[in-house]
Amino acid sequence: MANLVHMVAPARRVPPCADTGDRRYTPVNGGARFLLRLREAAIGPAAEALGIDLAVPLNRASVVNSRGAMRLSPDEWLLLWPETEAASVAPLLAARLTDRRYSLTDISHRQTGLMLNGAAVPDILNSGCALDFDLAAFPVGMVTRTNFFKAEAVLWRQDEFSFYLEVWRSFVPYVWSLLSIVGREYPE
Amino acid sequence: MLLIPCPYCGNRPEIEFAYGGEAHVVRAADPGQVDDAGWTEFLYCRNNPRGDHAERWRHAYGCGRFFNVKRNTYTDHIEASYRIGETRP
Amino acid sequence: MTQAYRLAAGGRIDRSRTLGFSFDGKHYKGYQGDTLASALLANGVHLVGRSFKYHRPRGILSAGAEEPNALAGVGCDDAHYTPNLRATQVELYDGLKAESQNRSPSLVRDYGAVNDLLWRFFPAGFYYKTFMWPRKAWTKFFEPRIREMAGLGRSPQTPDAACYAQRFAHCDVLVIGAGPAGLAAALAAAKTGARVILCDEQAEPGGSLLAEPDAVIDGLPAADWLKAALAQLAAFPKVKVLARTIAFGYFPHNMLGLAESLTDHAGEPDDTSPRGRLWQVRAKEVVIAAGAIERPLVFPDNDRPGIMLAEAARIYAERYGVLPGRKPLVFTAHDSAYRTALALHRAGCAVAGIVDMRPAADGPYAAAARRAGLPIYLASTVSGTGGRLRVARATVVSLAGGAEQRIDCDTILMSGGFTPSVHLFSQSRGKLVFDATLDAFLPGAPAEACRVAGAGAGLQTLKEALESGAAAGAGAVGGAAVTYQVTNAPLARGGFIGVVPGHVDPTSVRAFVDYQNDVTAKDVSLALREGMRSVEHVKRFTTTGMATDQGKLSNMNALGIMSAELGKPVSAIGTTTFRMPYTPVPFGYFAGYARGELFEPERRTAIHGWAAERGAVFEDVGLWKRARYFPQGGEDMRAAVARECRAVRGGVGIFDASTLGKIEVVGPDAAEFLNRMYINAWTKLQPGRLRYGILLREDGFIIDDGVIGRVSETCFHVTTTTGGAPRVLAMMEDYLQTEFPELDVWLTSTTEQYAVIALQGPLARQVIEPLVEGADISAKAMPHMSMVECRIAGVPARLFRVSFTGELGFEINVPADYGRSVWEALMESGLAHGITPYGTETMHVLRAEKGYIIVGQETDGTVTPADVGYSGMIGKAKPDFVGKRALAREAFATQTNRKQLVGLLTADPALVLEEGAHIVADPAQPKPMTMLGHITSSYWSETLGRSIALALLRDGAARTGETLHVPLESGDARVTVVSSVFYDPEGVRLNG
Amino acid sequence: MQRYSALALIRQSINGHKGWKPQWREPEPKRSYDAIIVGGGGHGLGAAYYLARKHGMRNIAVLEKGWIGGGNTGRNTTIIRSNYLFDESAALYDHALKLWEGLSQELNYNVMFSQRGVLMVAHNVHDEQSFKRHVSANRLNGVDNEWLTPEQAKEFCPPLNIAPGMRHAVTGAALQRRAGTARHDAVAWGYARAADALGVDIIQNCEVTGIERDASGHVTGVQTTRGPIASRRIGVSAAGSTSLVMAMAGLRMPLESYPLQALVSEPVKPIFPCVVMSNTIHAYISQSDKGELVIGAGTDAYISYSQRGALHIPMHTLEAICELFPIFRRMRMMRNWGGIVDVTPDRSPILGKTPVPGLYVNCGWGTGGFKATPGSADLFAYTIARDEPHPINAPFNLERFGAGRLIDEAAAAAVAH
Repeated sequence: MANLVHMVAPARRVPPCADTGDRRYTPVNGGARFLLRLREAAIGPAAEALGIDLAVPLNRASVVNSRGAMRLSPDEWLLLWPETEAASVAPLLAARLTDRRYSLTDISHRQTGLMLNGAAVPDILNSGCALDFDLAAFPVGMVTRTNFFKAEAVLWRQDEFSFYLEVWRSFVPYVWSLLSIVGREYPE
Repeated sequence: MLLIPCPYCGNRPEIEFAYGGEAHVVRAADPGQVDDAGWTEFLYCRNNPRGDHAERWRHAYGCGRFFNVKRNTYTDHIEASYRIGETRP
Repeated sequence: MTQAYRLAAGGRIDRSRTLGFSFDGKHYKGYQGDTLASALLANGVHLVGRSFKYHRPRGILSAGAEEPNALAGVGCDDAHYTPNLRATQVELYDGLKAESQNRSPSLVRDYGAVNDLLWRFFPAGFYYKTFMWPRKAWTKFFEPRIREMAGLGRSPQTPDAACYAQRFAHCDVLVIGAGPAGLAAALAAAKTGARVILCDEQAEPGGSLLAEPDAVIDGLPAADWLKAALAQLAAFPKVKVLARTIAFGYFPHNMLGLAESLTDHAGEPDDTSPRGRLWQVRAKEVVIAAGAIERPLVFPDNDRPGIMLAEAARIYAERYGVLPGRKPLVFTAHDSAYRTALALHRAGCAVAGIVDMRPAADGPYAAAARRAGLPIYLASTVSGTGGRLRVARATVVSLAGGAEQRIDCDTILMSGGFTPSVHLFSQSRGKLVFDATLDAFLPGAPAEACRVAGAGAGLQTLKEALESGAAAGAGAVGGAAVTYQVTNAPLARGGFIGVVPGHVDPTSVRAFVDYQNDVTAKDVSLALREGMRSVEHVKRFTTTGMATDQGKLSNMNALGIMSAELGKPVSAIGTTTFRMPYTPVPFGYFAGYARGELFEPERRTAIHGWAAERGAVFEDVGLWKRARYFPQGGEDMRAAVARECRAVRGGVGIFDASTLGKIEVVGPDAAEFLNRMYINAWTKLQPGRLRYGILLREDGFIIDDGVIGRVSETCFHVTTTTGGAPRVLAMMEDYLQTEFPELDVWLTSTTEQYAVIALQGPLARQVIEPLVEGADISAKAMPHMSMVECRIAGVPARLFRVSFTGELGFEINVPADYGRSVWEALMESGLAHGITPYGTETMHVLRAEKGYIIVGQETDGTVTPADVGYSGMIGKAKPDFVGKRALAREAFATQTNRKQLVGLLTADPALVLEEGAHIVADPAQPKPMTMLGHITSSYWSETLGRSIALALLRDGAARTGETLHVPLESGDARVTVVSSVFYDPEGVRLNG
Repeated sequence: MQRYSALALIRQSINGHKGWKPQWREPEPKRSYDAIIVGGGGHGLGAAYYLARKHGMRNIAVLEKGWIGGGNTGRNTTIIRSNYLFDESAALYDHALKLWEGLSQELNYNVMFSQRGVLMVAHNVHDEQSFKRHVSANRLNGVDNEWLTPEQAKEFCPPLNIAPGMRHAVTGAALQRRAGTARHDAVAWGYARAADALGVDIIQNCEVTGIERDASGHVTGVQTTRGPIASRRIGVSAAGSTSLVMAMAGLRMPLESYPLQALVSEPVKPIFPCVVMSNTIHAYISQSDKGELVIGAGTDAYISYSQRGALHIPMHTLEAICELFPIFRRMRMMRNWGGIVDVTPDRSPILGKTPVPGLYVNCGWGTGGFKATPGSADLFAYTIARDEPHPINAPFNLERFGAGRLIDEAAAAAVAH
């Protein structure tokens, strides 16, 4: 039998999203994600190690080049990282935070991103999310965990009418179907 | 749907939260020192007032933190919310 | 048929758009802008319904949401049919099909009307007093008859074809009602730049201004002012005006429910766009400008078709250009009815008279009526009416006494004054205060950030309405108050609640309080006589206020009657609680998008598609779909499972275990944290090793289990049951944050990060080995209950050597996006070994053969570790863990007779016991029998060639060898108590 | 007691119904009673009735802070069944069901008990296992309960959607034919009238504000908004308010009070022949004698005494109703309301003595108290009269929590694998 050890890593297969024809929605495939947990004292060193500001206020994102750190909780950051640089994250932190008082967990495959662009997107989100998307209440740059219908979601406002939505992978078809149905009420 | 003031994230809709029961119910550091009656009380008996109630909520679909809320169980009016470890107002 | 009662001009209807519609199969014409009610009246149709109990002929009483009589079923077909719609709220469209209700065979001839002849035998609550003998007759005869009489319309029989939408929204000010007060409120708030939502239940905003030909506001005729106000509002970018939108509910913390009707008025159903939208609005401030509802007068036979509220009649004339009749008689205790009389007089009606209960009527409308020469009967009352299917006459009598006077008429227009709509304010828990001068409950101290304006606050003039609205709107956002100049809108006063005084024997006539439910003044008196004193008792005993209008017309009159009979002021009686919804809202609005596959998320694993393509049969576990078995060539479940079991025991099987919950527990204190959570000891578990863990509730009962791997000194990979994953994570977070905040440990759900593939069977290693990179997985290097991080099929993996089957087994955790590729690589690698995919059913059988429990099947929330024989797992040296103290309670620890896990073997090896069947010692005992326990799991064991069962049995551990009985529907089954491990009790095969 | 019958009704009809007597008196509270029941719901009124009827006590008062039947008795969805899993529960609820079967005749008051059958719908393998376990246990306990296929279930309840493509398809159902519904108000009124006829004083608008005890700790009476009333036997049957009343005697109860919502549709002609419950997707529905669809929703998450709840709770329920019965999607909600249910840690009731001599408690019925009304009342009366529980309610004592003898029906239905 052939030795299969050196087979090439297969391509990532994300949950399928049927083509809805709605150009406002784009699945964002791939990318690396980590959940970083640490206490107040470690914020500075960790930020230095990763080269990104982590001392942002709660529910705000910090972005450097194509890296993002979303502060979802006082001690929790969702790191969105280029897949090519993902392997370096753990060693960088381990080298700097030698007391191991932190947690870094790879969740690259746990969730999938959807990009939503369009003037009706706040209304569309409000079909299933009870947050206020007025710019004063949910400014550009805000990111938070919340719910979208019966799914947990992370929602990041990148622009007045651009939102980045992350949901756990098994909820993607559900969320995608709802977005497409609701989208029909708010024509492009 | 209540509007619950998370001490970390601000006012958020109730559906983002999980109710956590009465606040300030302390689990003994050494349960072995508590007698049977006391442990049964700890397990099962809770304040159940009509009026002000200190209770825990977790911002489960938000920052994930547990915190305490002082809410009137008849009017639903929320007087205060405060972090775990802070004293009851 | 022509629209004989349509005026030649006037009204807000569009006469250029004629619409055809049918009512009970008969075709009519109306205009765009009509309601079904106005169009029927335009065609002279008054008889539109039958009442609930007596099947009395009924006409159109009102022009709005309070309508109790004119209910119709509307819809082009059964999939679009709605019963019980108020004709006064149904907007006319071309082709509308409506039918009357609660009549058979027709409105004119209704067999049910026999009840009306027998009315004396059906007073309020009669059914509590009879139909009890003989006992069976209630079930067999009386109740079915009563039920046949129940209901108004008929339910649709076909699934609804429409879809529904929902929205959350936020605003600074939500204004409810777009009449003068609401418009003024919205304008005042909008000027400050506030976010405003203005909603109104009608198709057109405007409220009373839609039928206001006289008043002049700030120099503009009311209609023009309305137009200008709407144009102004439309120009504010942060103002949203929602027409056809009912604010139906007021919930805590200023959350309001609105129901917006989107397509019903358009007729032609387009099932792809939503029929309606439910709004959940969180408002910083609320302005309720909901107006007031005119009250009927309670007098004998006050319910014949043609008897109508006076203000409604004027609205039909002035807004819809429709005359309710040509010879109206007005009966009133309020000035506004004079205005109606004048309007109809101007429109060419021969007003038969104005009967006013009051001794004097001095208002400007009364003066005008006098000047117009309309006959006025002061201090008089209507003591009866006549006419079978339409009122034809009334008897009028002076309250001072004297002879009855018969007056011919074709309509009677009544007004008992106006009841402020305090429904939403009351729902918000605001205090209501009874105002004895107005005979009305008015909003008092609010409980939420909410203000009431206009007629709903008891204000009676247009100027007051506008200015109170402006003050409320401005006050809500810190804006400036506004004054309005209003001319030609004089004050109208008066009002009456209760049963009108008369001179006839009240026992022989019926004066209706609640029209739809046929509750008469006599019924209210009867309730009081029978000892019902609370307003709630009277309501429940008589059913007044319990009809589909929920007492909008009847409540105050019922209170008036109670007040008079009990000799207590209304304020001492109180009112019934106002509840949502303000008017009925279709279920579909509440259900919204949650239907079919979107009812709840259907969670699928990364490998689901592969299984589906191979015809797997799935089962629901929580929100997950799991492959239950993989039938081949027409196999039934038993055959498929037998084959899958043979494959695992004899070769190798592959199983998708991705749904198992996974939690990454990380930090220097991770081991200590697990020590405190699980019953087992974790400190000494070496990195690279696995242990089966049991989690208890604090009260000592098993809540979850799973294998836990120590990835490194500071990192544990915890698995949970599929259904328990969220619960366990929440419980751990709870302890971590509130009990052990000093521990440096963090929890992250990785359930969906990994696809988990179980390879089980003696050939498992041969299948995996060629795919593994970076690890030695030989039996020696990687024994049972160990783990390693490596690459499998080219992707990073956590490989567990673990078994839930009793065979040599591996569980491969790979990042989920690679799950299917790795699965396919394993299938390819396993082809030569006869690899067989298996599902949850086979998994269940195999683990049962080994006596492994499933939490939720062998346990039921009342089972301790000792009950299932797992005491040995408890970390004896540990000072504490969740549940330890509870298990140590004396009363608990010394208990005997607890149910314990055992195995059972049937005397007949072919007999597979039913799961859930119960165990007894004596099958001949009469019922109720003494049950010793029940079967938790029962399967055909292909491996053993016989059936096996697991059971929870009282004192089970001590009963090994005993013969007991399982009474089945098919007869008694004899069973022997055995060990719960049926196969390979020494566990040799695990070490293969 | 003025006897109710068809003949009486006819006679009164001829006389304009002027001769009907009050169903119960409005007495002033006496200074002392042999027994006091706190709480004028079905359970409390029934207990007073059975104390008088079966135990020969006559000097009894029922104290109600509002109007009788105004709490959960008048707010529930009137479902009656006894197909419980555990022997203790089955015995308790079937005792009640047997009393329901003759209650109208016993009270001479038609409580409209309708044995239309309760269908509990299964949606997955675990439900099937759980319901079959119920069927089996019930059969041996002499409680009727049978398993139906989806087709049989639809035949029994034609509006039921059994399409296999549903998100949670119907995989079968357990049917208890003796189960059904009753007219809730009539239960309170019927008991009140019958108790009153036996001399029981029903005192409304009388809120208990304190419980008096002597030096030995034994109860001696209550303070009320209408003055002090002495008694050495006090039975508390106050549902959602039990914690508050028991606190007056210094007792902390294993109870939490939650709002439970329900709703009705507009009335329609008969369309729904039975009661259907789905625990998995949370739907409870029947049709009243008046034609309304009566629908039970879930509890809100937090403790509350406000008799109302949040909108998302009935929304969730109606999602489930529309899924199981898509023909009802156009039906309209007419009225929604809330009650306050007192819930124990194992969601089974507490019915028995308390650590305070002379003080008895009947509480913790959670969302399911109405069905037990006559049984609970009968057993409570027994317990108060004899100062010891009846064998049927003996397991439902307060001590079971400490002893780990939980009677946890809900946990028995939980799922994990």
